[in-house]
Amino acid sequence: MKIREDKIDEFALLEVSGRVDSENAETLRKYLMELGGREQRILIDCTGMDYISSTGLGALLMLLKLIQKKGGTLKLFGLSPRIAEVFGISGFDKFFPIFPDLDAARRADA
Amino acid sequence: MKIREDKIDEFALLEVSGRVDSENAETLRKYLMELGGREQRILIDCTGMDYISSTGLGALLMLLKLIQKKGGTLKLFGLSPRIAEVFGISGFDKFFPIFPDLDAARRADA
Amino acid sequence: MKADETLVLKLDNSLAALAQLHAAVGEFCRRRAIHPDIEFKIDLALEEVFTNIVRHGYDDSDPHEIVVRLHGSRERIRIRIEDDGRHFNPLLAPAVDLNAALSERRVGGLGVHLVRRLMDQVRYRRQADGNQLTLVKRLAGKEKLT
Amino acid sequence: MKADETLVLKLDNSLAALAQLHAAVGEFCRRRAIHPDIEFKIDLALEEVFTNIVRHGYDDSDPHEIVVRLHGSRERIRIRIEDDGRHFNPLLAPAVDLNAALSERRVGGLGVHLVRRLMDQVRYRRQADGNQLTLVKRLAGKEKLT
Ligand SMILES: Nc1ncnc2c1ncn2[C@@H]1O[C@H](COP(=O)(O)OP(=O)(O)O)[C@@H](O)[C@H]1O
Ligand SMILES: Nc1ncnc2c1ncn2[C@@H]1O[C@H](COP(=O)(O)OP(=O)(O)O)[C@@H](O)[C@H]1O
Repeated sequence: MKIREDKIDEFALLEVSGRVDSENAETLRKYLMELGGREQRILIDCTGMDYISSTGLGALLMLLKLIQKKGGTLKLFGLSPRIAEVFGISGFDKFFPIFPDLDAARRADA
Repeated sequence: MKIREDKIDEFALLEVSGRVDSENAETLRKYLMELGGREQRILIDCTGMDYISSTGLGALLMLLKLIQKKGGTLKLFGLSPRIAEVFGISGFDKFFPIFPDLDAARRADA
Repeated sequence: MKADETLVLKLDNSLAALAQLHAAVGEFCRRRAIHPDIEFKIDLALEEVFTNIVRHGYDDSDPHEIVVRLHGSRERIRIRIEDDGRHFNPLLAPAVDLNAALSERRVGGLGVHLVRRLMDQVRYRRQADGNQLTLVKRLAGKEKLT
Repeated sequence: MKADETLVLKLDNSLAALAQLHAAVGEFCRRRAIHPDIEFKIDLALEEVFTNIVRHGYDDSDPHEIVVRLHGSRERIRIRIEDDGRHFNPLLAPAVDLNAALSERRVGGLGVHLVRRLMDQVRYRRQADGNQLTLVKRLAGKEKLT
């Protein structure tokens, strides 16, 4: 797993790539909590995400809850069909605003 | 671009990966025409497809027309969000049955 | 088509063994020319089962062995996981309520749900000294087993 | 943030030059830390324009030079393509009918449509001896230019 942070427009842009498994999801969770604490508008780029298991999904859900409580925005984009299917099976697709790519994510109102 | 053919259940399974550009789309077109001539039920695995331009899209449309004329089946799966967006912009998403992954594609009626 | 084949893995009850599990599944699937979409699902289901045993299976802090058997045939992959932890039948675990609102969804509790949805069949057998869980993923044929 | 930068490419009117075009766009975008989603769209739009010039622009079989200028600023990438081929304004090309039935859709005729949809702005200038097409892709800011 690799995490890389950038800025675009008024968003914090977080790229999470590689394998997010139960061994490294704790690293992701800590990063997301810290990010959620200081940022109000967040985009997560999942283009390079090859794999995610339930612990990583849980970390994302925790961030979403945190951001919504703050009245902020969290959007995901670039989910491969496999990752999108895992989101679907988990019922997460109705909680997270999911977009095909960066342009679509940053331009959408939400 | 790489083309690889396999069999699964009653389907011919064609994996098209890498970059499909106007330079190599002619190779794809020839392959698809030959495939469409001899097969009735075809799955195309786009998981590894990084790029496709209009000439490649045209080759796929040609195959779809051929297969539908024969009363056969053509299904695509594994489109990355970028590729899916190109299909969407082209209006091809309403012509091609598109599935997230192999399991979904082979099990769906069509 | 490849002959039947069984691969036996003996793993420590530690999340550090996940890398080993993943590598073995990858090799097994590539050798048998299993489609990467199927490998992805096997990989994920197996991680969920394994992680649950490591996290929830034991009261002590002793080392334990978790045995994973991958059996490949033309028609299916069968995965059998045996542990000597606390008795737990995931088929009896309460289902995730996919209609719940965000505020009602807890962080966690997805593992068993994913396993059931990713595999074609899940069987549980209670053993004197632990659990045996069998996962089946079909490689050929349409029907979803249950 | 990176300083403004212009890259000029002089290409043969041959599909074989696509590899060179693609490599140059890739390098330019990586050097400027352009997001791969944006690179993908620039790559695709530019291929469509270039391929059209090669395929439809010339009556003769003489070699011609097609000049592509990539200009990067903080706010946008501007791509200017100049050729000495037949006059053609893609902004006047008939739109693709996305509601047409499959039987009415022809194989081809998508290139110009893709360019217009992938870019934020497309401008055409007829020149004495050819065409100048300018594509703009915004890097920052919400609004879709037109
Ligand atoms: N191998 C196991 N042994 C004992 N209890 C288990 C085991 N696997 C799962 N459980 C129980 O089932 C619950 C649900 O598991 P799961 O769906 O994987 O979610 P999570 O592990 O995130 O809580 C766990 O919280 C745990 O109480
Ligand atoms: N550079 C050009 N010079 C002349 N004619 C062009 C040029 N680009 C496009 N055209 C014309 O516009 C039509 C539509 O182009 P396009 O949408 O790219 O589809 P296609 O090239 O597949 O036909 C072409 O068929 C051609 O007649």
